[in-house]
Amino acid sequence: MPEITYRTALMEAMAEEMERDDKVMIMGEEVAQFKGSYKVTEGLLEKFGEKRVIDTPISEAGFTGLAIGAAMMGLRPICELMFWSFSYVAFDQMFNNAPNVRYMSGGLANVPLVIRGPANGGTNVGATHSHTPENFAANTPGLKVACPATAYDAKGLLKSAIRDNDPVFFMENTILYNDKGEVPDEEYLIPLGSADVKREGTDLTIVAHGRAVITSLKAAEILEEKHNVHAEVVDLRSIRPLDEETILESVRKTNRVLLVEENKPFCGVDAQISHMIQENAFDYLDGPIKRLSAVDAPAIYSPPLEKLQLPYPEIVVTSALDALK
Amino acid sequence: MPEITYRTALMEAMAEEMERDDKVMIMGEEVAQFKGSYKVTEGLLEKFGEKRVIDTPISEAGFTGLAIGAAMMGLRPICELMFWSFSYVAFDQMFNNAPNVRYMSGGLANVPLVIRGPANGGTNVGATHSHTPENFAANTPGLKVACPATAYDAKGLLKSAIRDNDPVFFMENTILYNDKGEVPDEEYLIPLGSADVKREGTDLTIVAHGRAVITSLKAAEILEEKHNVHAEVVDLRSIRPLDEETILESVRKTNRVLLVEENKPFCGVDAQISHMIQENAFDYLDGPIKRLSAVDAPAIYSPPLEKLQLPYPEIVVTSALDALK
Amino acid sequence: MAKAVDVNAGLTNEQRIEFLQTMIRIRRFEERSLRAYQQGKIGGFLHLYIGQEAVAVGTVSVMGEHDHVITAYRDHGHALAVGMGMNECFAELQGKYTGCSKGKGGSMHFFAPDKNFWGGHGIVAGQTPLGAGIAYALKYQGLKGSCLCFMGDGAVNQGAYHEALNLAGLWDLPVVYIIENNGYSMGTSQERSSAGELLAKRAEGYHIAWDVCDGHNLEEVRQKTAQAIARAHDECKPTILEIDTYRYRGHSVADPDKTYRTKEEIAEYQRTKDPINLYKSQLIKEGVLSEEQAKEIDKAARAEAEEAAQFADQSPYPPVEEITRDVYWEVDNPDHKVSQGRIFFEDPHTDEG
Amino acid sequence: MAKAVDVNAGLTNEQRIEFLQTMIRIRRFEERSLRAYQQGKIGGFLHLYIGQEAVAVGTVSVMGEHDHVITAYRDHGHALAVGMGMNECFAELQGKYTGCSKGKGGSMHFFAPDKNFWGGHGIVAGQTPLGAGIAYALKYQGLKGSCLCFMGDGAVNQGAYHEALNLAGLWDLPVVYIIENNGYSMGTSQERSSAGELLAKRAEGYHIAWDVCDGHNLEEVRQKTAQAIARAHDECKPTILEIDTYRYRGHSVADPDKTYRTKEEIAEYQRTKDPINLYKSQLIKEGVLSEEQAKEIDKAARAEAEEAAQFADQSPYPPVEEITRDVYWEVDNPDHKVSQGRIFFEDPHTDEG
Ligand SMILES: Cc1ncc(C[n+]2csc(CCOP(=O)(O)OP(=O)(O)O)c2C)c(N)n1
Ligand SMILES: Cc1ncc(C[n+]2csc(CCOP(=O)(O)OP(=O)(O)O)c2C)c(N)n1
Ligand SMILES: [Mg+2]
Ligand SMILES: [Mg+2]
Repeated sequence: MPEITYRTALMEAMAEEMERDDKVMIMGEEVAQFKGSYKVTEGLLEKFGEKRVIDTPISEAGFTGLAIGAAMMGLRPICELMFWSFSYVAFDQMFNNAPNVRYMSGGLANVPLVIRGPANGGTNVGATHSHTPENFAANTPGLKVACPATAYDAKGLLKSAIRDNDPVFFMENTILYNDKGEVPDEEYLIPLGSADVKREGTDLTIVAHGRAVITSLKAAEILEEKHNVHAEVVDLRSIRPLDEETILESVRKTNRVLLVEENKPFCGVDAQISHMIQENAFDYLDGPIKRLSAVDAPAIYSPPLEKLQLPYPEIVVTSALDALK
Repeated sequence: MPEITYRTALMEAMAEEMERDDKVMIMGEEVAQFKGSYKVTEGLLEKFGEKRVIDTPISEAGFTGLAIGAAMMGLRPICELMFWSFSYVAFDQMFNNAPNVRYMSGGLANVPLVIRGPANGGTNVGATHSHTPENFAANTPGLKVACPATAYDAKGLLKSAIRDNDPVFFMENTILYNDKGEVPDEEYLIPLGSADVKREGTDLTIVAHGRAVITSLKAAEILEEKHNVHAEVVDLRSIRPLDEETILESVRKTNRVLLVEENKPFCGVDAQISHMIQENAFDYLDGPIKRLSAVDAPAIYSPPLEKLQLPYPEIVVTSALDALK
Repeated sequence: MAKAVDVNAGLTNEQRIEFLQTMIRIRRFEERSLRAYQQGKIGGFLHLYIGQEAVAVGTVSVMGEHDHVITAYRDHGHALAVGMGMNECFAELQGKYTGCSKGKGGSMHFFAPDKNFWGGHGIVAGQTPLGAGIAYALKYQGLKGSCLCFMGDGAVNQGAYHEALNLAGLWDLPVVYIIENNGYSMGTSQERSSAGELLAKRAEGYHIAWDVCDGHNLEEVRQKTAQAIARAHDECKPTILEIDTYRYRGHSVADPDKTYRTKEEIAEYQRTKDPINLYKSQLIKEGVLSEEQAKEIDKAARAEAEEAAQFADQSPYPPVEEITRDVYWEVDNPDHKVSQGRIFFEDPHTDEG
Repeated sequence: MAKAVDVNAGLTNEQRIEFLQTMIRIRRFEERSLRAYQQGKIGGFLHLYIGQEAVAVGTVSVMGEHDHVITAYRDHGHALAVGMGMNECFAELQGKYTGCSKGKGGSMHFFAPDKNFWGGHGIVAGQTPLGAGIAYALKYQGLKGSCLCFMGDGAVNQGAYHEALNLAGLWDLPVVYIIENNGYSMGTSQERSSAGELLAKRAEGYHIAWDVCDGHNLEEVRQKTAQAIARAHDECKPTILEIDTYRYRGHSVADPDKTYRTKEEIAEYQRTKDPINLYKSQLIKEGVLSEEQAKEIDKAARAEAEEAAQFADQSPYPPVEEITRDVYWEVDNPDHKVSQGRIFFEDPHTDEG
């Protein structure tokens, strides 16, 4: 299979879906002439023209709201946010209008919309630019959320998201854009709501999403090599819908759990996963479910410290050993 | 002790603090001439004049941001939101600027700010007007969050919030505004971060905040009368800071837990409380922690259905019995 | 400059009578709904349109096949004007299953996409970017259409509106922002909420055409709206149209309406500017309508409203399962379900049994 | 209309030379920081101000005791102009503990409240309501002051700015919005992002005074800013001042700067409009400064920047405990702690041992 980057995988997903359906178009800041701030949309302007690849002013509330209106009329817009942190200036459009229009109209209006872009810390851009609101989205009925960790998943999930008739918030990671992975030439889709066991193991279940999956896989290697611990790594891939069964199956096998995420801990996604596991697999747990999240403070700028603020392989290992106690 | 309403308790807290410190002022939509949409600020304009009680245009991002700037300069603004749902149009100011200014300046700038207003469903105002974002606030380091359930707590907590040097998000409930409770004539403060055992019991711990406390207390009565179950009801009062010790103490005594909240379940405050309990009191749990939240859908308008969407005493009873299985 | 022909010149008597009739139907509907509210049959808010009827009826009456409407929470007038039935509207007010939104949206959230009516929206100015988006979709699809996006005078100070205006001006979107200026946002007069004088004039900052209009005069509303729609159709350009109007009732039914305006002010408007009276008198004076006919129209409107109230009363509430329907398209269309996993995270009702 | 006296008339030679010197210091600081970035010593973004120096220096030079500054992420120029030291600024760029914000804010978040400098803010237009709030606090306290709130040309299309403008116009706030119009927001030219032409002219919609200004001419910047500040001081009224300027470098250092403007355009600006060259030539022509002195100033600025780079290199990073400091006032001031309970919810570093 050819190896392509996570970035190219995303671009291909959009290109293929735009090819397939001329109702799909993409808008956002710098997505056209500039080829995307992170070059994810590179080549799309040339391929699909100005009508379908549109540079916007710095008006996130304006253009995401516009996309909701256009989606109600049957278009299938993809909005790129330069950072998911900027969803905060568009919050009402994204977290109030997008999820509720279908409901309040008794099902008469739909919002087939994808909003995508990077949601991550770790690149020294400071507190206001490092938000990861997948928990806010997952808390909001009417929205769906996906957080791919690999090129393969990125492409397959984004294609599903674009075809989905509900609003899907798609959260990428700037640190992963250059990561390469195998992606088949043939078309494929990965349904939202199917977790993926990225590594099998017997001693401990590590649940993660987004870049935390990559970190956890590295930790699993260290655990195996240095501590003879066989960790299973479950990648959620999408947060809502959530593949509870795959998580529980793993927990029933390993009886020990560590949840890893890059978000702040209080009411993060893993708080919910923790509750779900203890409620559904209480008798299978040999010890408390442990969590490792970003250190609970705004994202610090100082580069060496920000590294320590987010989960890194060694601290995942420490936490995993703690979960095994 | 005199009995006053939750509404009057809030008004008195503001009046006393405005009396005490002329840096305290209040702004919001309809807070002055109209006396507040829910009449919480009634009388303040007459007492403190136009300079300190200010009607704003419908510009939540504008006036909360303005308040942040004024707070950096040493004022101590109280902003009233007509509904906490409208924080969504001011989200970046409230959830990005307010919590991060202190951090990003290395402690050089502070934001002594209170933002208050009702955050609740249950009044048939529909999906866009019924948000309860205490979990979003608690997820955000730099912010504090309080959700009082009684007149006594409302007054004591709000006075503390106004004196706090950090931004405090204060979430009230329109359904409680008319509830009366005993409030002493003498001044008192309730520190943020101290939960309150509102009813003692031995068989089960019910943890709740806001109006869910009142619902849970009613349920506890039914449990006692009809099922001979002695439930202890812990009122969180503030979510961040969180009084973990009082919760854990209760759990160690009862060994069974039901968490009740009016928010949507996924990544709600109770997801976090659940994780915290199982991590810290794993060996004390005789069965899985159970949760009861709003039914996971946008707030429905239809009045009789909205009643069923939120926790009500009978369903709390059912859930409590389930937690005892 | 786009020019519309005189849209009132060729009107038949029947058409003119129908405009009057629609205004009267709106008013009777709302008066009846006020009673239902007072009887405790309607929850939450009820924002009455009484006094503003010429705006909805006048604007909507010049719409064509590809012209669309979106509005705020004060939406009953627009709903009836686009042709929604009183029954489905009244039932919606009472949260009944037979309501236009199945009782899920309530007063603020009437919808009828089949009539190009995209709701009723409760967040002030929240619908303004959506309006731009509807216009965007029309343009994208190469249709000669427009979106009439209604809003209040208080809504002009929301950030979303500003962003939408810039997009409309920059991208030449066929959207018409119609500011229904009734002088107040809740208890705040325009002077106390908006810097500057004419709200529509802010359009100049975005190179958008603008106009003002007497909202008590139905035929003027028609003419100015037709001009804006012509600009949208012929030049694919936006307009801001500020229409002066007045509401007689409080902001919502719960508003005691005592702190911010005088009884005399309201009475003066009712006496001299009532859009229904003005148009009725005009039609009578011009010999289009007789006093007798006018009474008949009124009587029929009252009866229709009464019937709608009965219909609402007799309709069932939605079944409890409706709480989790209409959240996700694929849940409601299980044959087309494409995702897996758990979509809803808690449902106490299933635990109940 | 507020009138300011000619603020340039009474300038001493020393003062004029100091303005030039500050501009040169800013440029050398930034050139040196670019090198540090290329050496991998600076993380995240680095938005250079090179080409725009006359704006920060000119505006700040007319500030008095109660005049304050708040700006966006392109903040190095303003920081040095208000008198912050190169050391604390350079250290901040490198995330060092000796930085002005202890290394926690980075390039976009310089702060010096003791110099009336309220930051460095990363969210486009996010600082614009804060600027109104600073002005509000001055007025509330009865001080004759103002807030200069800087922003880019791309920021005018954010909702928060619009809301702030309306508040400023409605409440007569002594705020001066200074749009540093460098023609581009990232790769988007003004024509592609803003409807309308003069950005400042949108002020009229809010009854706010406005002006435009040549930002390559330091003394004109001083004069026009002084007029706006006088309006704030004497009439307690806001102003929008649009200052034409140009950045030579990419949006941030990582911007390859190839898709949206030509090399020739940049070269032309450098050749004919460079604010430092223009002012230097003027001072030399007017006999205020010699070529020799100019060289000395430049040399000293380079040396100062180099020293600051060394200082930054040699400074320590913050200790790891700093991650959870400066989040809550009361955590940092335990003697004044008023609340109880748990404030931080997880700290893997304490679990580590
Ligand atoms: C963002 C937001 N803020 C506040 C409200 C509460 N609110 C509902 S209607 C209204 C007044 C709006 O006045 P106007 O725009 O003039 O419309 P009118 O009610 O006069 O039709 C307010 C403040 C809201 N719904 N949304
Ligand atoms: C709300 C928001 N959207 C997008 C960005 C990303 N961004 C940072 S700077 C910038 C361009 C701003 O241009 P302008 O206002 O002209 O200022 P300049 O960079 O020219 O100084 C963009 C889009 C942001 N920081 N905040
Ligand atoms: Mg109004
Ligand atoms: Mg610019």
